[in-house]
Amino acid sequence: MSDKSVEHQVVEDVKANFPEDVLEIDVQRRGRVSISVKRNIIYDVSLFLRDKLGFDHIASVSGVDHIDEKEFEVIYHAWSIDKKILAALRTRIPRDNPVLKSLIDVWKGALYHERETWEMFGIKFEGHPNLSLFLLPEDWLGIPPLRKDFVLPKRPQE
Amino acid sequence: MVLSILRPFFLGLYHVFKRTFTVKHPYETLKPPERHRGRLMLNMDRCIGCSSCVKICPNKALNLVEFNGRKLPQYNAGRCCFCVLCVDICPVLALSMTHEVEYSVYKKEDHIYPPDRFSQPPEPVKGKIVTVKTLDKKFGVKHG
Amino acid sequence: MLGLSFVELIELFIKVLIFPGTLFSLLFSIIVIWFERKFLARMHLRIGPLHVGPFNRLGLFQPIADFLKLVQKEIITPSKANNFLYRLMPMLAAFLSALSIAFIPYALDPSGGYWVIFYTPLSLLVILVILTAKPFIMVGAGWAANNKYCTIGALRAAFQLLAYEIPIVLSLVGIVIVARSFDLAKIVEAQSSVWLIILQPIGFIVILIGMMAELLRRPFDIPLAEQEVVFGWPTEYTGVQFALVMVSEYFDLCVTASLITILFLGGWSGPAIPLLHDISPMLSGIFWFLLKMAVITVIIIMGRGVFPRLRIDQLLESGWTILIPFAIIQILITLATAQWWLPLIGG
Amino acid sequence: MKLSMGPQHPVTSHFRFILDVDGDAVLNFEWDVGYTHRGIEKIAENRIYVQNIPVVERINSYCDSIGTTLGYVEVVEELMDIQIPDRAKYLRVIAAELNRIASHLYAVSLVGISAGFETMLMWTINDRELILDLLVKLSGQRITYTYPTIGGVRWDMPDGFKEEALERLGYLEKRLEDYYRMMAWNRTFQMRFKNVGILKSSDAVGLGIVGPNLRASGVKVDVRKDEPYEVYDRFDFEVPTGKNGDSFDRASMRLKEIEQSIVILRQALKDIPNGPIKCSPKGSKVPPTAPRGEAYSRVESARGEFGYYLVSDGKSKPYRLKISTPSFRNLPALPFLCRNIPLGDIPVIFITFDYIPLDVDR
Repeated sequence: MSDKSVEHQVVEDVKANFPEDVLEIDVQRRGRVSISVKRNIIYDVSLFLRDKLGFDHIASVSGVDHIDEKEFEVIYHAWSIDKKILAALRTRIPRDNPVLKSLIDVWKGALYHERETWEMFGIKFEGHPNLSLFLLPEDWLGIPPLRKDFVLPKRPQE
Repeated sequence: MVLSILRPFFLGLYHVFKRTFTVKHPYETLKPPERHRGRLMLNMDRCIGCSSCVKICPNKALNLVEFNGRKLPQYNAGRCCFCVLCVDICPVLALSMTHEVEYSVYKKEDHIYPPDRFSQPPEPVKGKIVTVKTLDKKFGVKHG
Repeated sequence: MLGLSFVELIELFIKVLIFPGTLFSLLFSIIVIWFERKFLARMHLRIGPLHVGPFNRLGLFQPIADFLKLVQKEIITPSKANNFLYRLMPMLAAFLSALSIAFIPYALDPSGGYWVIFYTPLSLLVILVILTAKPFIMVGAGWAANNKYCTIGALRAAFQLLAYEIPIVLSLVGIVIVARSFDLAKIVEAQSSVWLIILQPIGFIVILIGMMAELLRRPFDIPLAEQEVVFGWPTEYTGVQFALVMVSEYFDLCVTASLITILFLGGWSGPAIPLLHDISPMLSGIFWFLLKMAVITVIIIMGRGVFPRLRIDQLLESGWTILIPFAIIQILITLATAQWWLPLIGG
Repeated sequence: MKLSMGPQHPVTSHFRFILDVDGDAVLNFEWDVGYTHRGIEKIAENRIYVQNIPVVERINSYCDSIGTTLGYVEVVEELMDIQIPDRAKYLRVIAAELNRIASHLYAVSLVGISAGFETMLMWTINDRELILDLLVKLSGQRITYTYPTIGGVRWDMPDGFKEEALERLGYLEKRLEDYYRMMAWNRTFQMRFKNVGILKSSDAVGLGIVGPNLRASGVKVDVRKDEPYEVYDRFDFEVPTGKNGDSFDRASMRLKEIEQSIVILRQALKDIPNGPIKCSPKGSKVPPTAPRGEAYSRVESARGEFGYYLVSDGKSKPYRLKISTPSFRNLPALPFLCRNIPLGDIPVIFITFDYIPLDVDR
């Protein structure tokens, strides 16, 4: 299978270049590669993914609140137009100090995705030019709404 | 260049003489297809009050109330999103979609249908019922 | 009284109040508004106005109903607006537009003169002067409203109207050369054998496009562009003030259609209509005049259905670099071919 | 001068643009979105998997809701490891392509109105009604269909649907000529749209633009070809691409894609096999919970690529559902393009990108 080999090639390339900092890397299914890295090298890995492996099309930036493990997970999905593979670049950051280096220098399109992740999870992206409320109302004061400890307001009774 | 300016002129002039597409609504009404989803309706004889429709409803448009000693769903049309999940899940086929769409009210409370009102079929539509008869490139779409 | 005889006084009253004065221009506006809505609706495959008025589902009285609605509405003045200018400008716009109608001859008078409210041998110049005053009203109103959209719209209007006055004036030069007069009636008489549209087709197109731009009709309705500046300079007007602005627009359309009819389509000249001619030869002339006016009006209205709007820089560019050279070319052609057309108009 | 356009403005829909304007030139462009934010990602965490179908449908309700639901349904099916029957796949494709046509017709109508071209608005809206009529016959609603469900589709085709669909597609194909004559070949339209808002292919990829807007810049990216979901690998169709990436290319891309959708629909209606439409006859074999894990599904909706990222913790509700919507991914394009351009180009560029506020805000 030639398709398989492309994905495994990506895995091997990443492993070879970042031998000790990549925590976990595997092929989830055809066209899906998951790369889990330490938070300090996420910028270097993303630059490597974009320039060397051709993952140039940012698809989404999502946060996941693992409240039991007291950690946030930030996942960058990037699509490679040539290889037709979606790479999930993921890292974990502690919940009490949610700071991560912004990747907008690598993927310009991540600008609004990161801004949304900031306002929904409270994850600070260092180097982001404009971390202000985007989708939420301008007078929003509560905790970021997509965190798991956010309590949904009750429906007004009719 | 002159042609590309004049052609829209003639094309537009030609469309003046085509049939209009609009259905004159109060006088004519489009025929609802068989599956058309309007307001929900309850068959009171069949309902066993199992509350599975209440549980599946994503908008909490249905809730169980006491009615004549039975537990029957009450319907809030203002919340219904016509997803028919309740119709699908009903084990005794007591719920069905009617074709009624004109049920706007002035007060929010009027949107709440207690079981007796909930189980009444809608009034038949007034006016001529039309549907798309012919698709003609030359003269346009004909309703009839 | 004014040194007029009783008959002349009656005649003046008819002219001012009925034709071509108040009643005619209002009726023209109402019919054109209705026709525009209905015609464009049919072009869009819609029905258009439907309920109001006689005849089943024709919506004939829709403009009147709209006008009555507008009159009833509250007049709102923005708090930071310049009150005096803001209220003056719609009135002035309607007044100036109506004023031009006084100088347009519509037919031959049975007594030998022309059917015109105020006869002057310089009528073409007078109408041009009135046209030139329009940008000032727009800028004044746009500035007075103290709204950003109004200001942008007003400035656009000023740019556009000033740019398009020049080609219009230049092509009028060609006509004045032919007719050797600034008198609109004399221009009509010069076309007794051949219409000027045949002698000066380029001039006709230049004037038609220029007039559409002056009227702010669709491909050139940039100052009113809804998608960009909401409604341009009259954005803030409500109620009866808005009605005045609209009425002035349609008065302008009336003047423009009359003007093009006179300048290029031979005005009231045309074969005698048997029935009308028996009553009075003037009626036949009026019939022909209105028919030609209607054709021009339909062409001007159709632009709204078939063209998207241009951008302001494209408009100015085409005004300065296409229309003005073409107008000059028309003058040169007119002068160069004088030996052939002079016999045609009896010169 | 700061000019605040919207959210009550004829063209901006529920967006607000904060523009720096100098006379008639726009110097800077800034978004202000969020006027229709409903928090669908949070709502989805509090509903069970089946209930979420009508919820995520509201992301994109009035344009391409089949494409929206399809992405969600696929991600859940991938996580639950459900294989759906062939007929259901074909029906999904038919519904999705019909909806794509309807959505593109709507987009073309807005392109018309962005330059004050009301005729195009009315014509395309009229013809869209014929397509919506087909979808009503198929699913019972004009816009929010709730048609795909987990493990299949909800209804089979009604009687006579195939013939009627083919007839209407033939009519639409003829009408497309009128659109070309009236719009794309109209000199005034070309003047207004050509060389406006040129987005080069390298910029488009870097900014993460998706869908027809990316293809108009000359990048051949289409999920239907790259990663065929459902049965798109069985059809023979082209992916149209533009040359310059200007507004004219983006506008005419929609017309070209309607042509391709008609091609796909003809094949799908011809080849559709018989068989069940759900993974089990009663539709009750779908498990109520998804196993622990995660999945990412990509679907080409009318506006571009939808990405659904679903994390499950083994319970009956999703742990996290991230929805990456095409309009949101197209957002960086406008601040990039709307610098030092005339004010009149703002609606043109904005509308050819085919944003919808519901899609951005979620």
